[in-house]
Amino acid sequence: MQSVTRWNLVRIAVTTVYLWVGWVLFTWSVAPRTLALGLIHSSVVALLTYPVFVEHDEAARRSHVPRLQFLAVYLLLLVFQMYVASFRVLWQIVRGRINPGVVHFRTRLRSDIARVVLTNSITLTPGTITLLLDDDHLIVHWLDARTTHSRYAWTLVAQPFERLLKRIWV
Amino acid sequence: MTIAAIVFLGLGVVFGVIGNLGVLILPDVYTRLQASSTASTTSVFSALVAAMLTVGWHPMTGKIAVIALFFFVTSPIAAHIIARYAWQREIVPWRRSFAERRQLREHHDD
Amino acid sequence: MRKTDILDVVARKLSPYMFLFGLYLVSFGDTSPGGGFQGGVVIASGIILLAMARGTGAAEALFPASRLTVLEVVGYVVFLAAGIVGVILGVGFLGDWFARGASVAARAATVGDTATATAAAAASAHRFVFLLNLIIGVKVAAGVSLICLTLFRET
Amino acid sequence: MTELLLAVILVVAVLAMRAGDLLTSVILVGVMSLVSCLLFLHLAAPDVALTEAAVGTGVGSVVLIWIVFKTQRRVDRGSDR
Amino acid sequence: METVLTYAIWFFVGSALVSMVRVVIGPSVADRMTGLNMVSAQVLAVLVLIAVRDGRSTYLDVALVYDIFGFIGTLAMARYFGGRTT
Amino acid sequence: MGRIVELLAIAVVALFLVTVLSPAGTGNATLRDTVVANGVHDTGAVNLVTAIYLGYRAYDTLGETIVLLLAVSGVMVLVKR
Repeated sequence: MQSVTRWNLVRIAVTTVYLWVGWVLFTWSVAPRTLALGLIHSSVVALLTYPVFVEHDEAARRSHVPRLQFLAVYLLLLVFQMYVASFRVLWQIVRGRINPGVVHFRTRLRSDIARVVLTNSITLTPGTITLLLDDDHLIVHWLDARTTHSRYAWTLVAQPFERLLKRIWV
Repeated sequence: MTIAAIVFLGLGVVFGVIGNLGVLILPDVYTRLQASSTASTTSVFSALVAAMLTVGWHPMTGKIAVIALFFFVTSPIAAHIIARYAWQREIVPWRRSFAERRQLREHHDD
Repeated sequence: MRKTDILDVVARKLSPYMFLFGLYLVSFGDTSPGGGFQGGVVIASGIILLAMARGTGAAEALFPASRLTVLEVVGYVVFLAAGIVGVILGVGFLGDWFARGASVAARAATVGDTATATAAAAASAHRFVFLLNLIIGVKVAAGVSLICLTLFRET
Repeated sequence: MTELLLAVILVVAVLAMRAGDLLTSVILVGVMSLVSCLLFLHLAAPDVALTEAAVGTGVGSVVLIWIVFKTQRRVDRGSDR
Repeated sequence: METVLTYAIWFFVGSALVSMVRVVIGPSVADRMTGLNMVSAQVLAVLVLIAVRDGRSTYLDVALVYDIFGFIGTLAMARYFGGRTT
Repeated sequence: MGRIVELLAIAVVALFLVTVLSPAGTGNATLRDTVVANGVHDTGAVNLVTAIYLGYRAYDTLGETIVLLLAVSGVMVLVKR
């Protein structure tokens, strides 16, 4: 068997498993008919769309099998940070004391999905939204810009997330 | 369970009010997007969590969880897309004047 | 090394789930508010998402417009054929010809076992509705995505 | 609630007709379609709500956006960008 | 619990109405899109709360479709309003 | 003058919507009762809209698919030029 063929089979299998997990979560039933129907449907969809779900050069094992324990910790941290950030935005809006600014820094994460999750987390959490993600350059609008220095801004905005994300997805 | 649901609904109401207020009174697109993406997302997410707590262990739980997950992924991305649109259209961010900023910083240091 | 674009990654990871959800709506069309048309539009929205995020070229690499056209026309022909099969089997145009369950049910009804009869009839009818839903879903998905791909191709 | 939603739909539709800018009109039509989806669900018609959400909000606004994209932009009143 | 849910539904409907003010008055297109995004998010919450109040799990399909298409609408607007020369 | 006519038209539409769409009036319900009583048994679909759409009125659906086919071919002909 050619190695390309084997890699394609692995891609199809990975896509099928991910889609099937989504199906089971959504239908929330363990009736055998539903499960079988989900398996058929997810393999059909996987056959059609495996070239986009798993890119040809996206071969690192870690980017498909995240470390679940860190992921759970990360999600909890994210939701907690979201509430804290909302209270801070609330306070700033009520007081009317905002000092918006635009900062730029570079991220150190390597994989696509980790960068996207980082962007999402930055947009969700502490008074910041990502304006542009160009490869590893991030331009961030900050509601309470305490600095415009690139490295210091990275320390304040992105470092707590990156430390965990590096363990989850590389 | 019911108490927790009511608490989450209350949080949702508070953040909804603040998000609307922010979107109405803040000065420019980016700051309004801040209010929208942070406060409003938190508000709707709280409502979804409250719904999940209300139904308990039920076929609806999985569907609401999927909706919450989907919302959690797409809402920041929609905000990012709008912000990128504004940034690429060269809408200049609003800033405080230099004197006001210095005053603000001195106030911070106190 | 590719460059990371957030929209690209999101479209790649999210559109298969949209296809799956569309198939869910199509296949549970008889018990949930979905159905062929709605599920088909949701499937088409996955293709639209791909076309928006990565350009129509990338979407057409996966779903070529020629194949979608064929699917659209063949869907119509298959729907017609599903009706004509009913005529041939003697249950009328677009009648419920699925399985031999119907005749079995009729025979059981004469004996007096109405419960089995209704159950068998309902099961076969259920499968027939599922088949029609599937055909309509595929056809609508092909049609709507074809419209949007054609509109956005040159821009 | 039905009357409130109907009034909102009517007001938004009139605003969409009277808007000076076509982009504004498209966005207002999107809002109208969102609210009417809510109205249909409130009237216990999930089928119609689903179709409205799918066709009115999604494909309909995509086609409208294509149409606006194909036209020359002309702004009546002083809205920028 | 039902009364609480009903009040919450009313609150979110009113909140969506307030967000529409931003859609109507917003000076730039990006402002209007922000308002549209907020309206769609809040109506999503209303749909889920109605489904929970009535105990109909099929209403949740509507909510998910709604979520998908709100996202696609925003995406299409941002993608194709941006490319024009004013 | 134009403004007044416009307002009048809107008021008439609002009155129409409120009177027709108000849930109080049900009208003749024989067909509805028949479908509700026999739909599930006849077509095997729990969702009664699907029961009508694909069971009682499948011929109608065939026509709708022709409409979609025509729409697609119209768009392709118009845009390709």
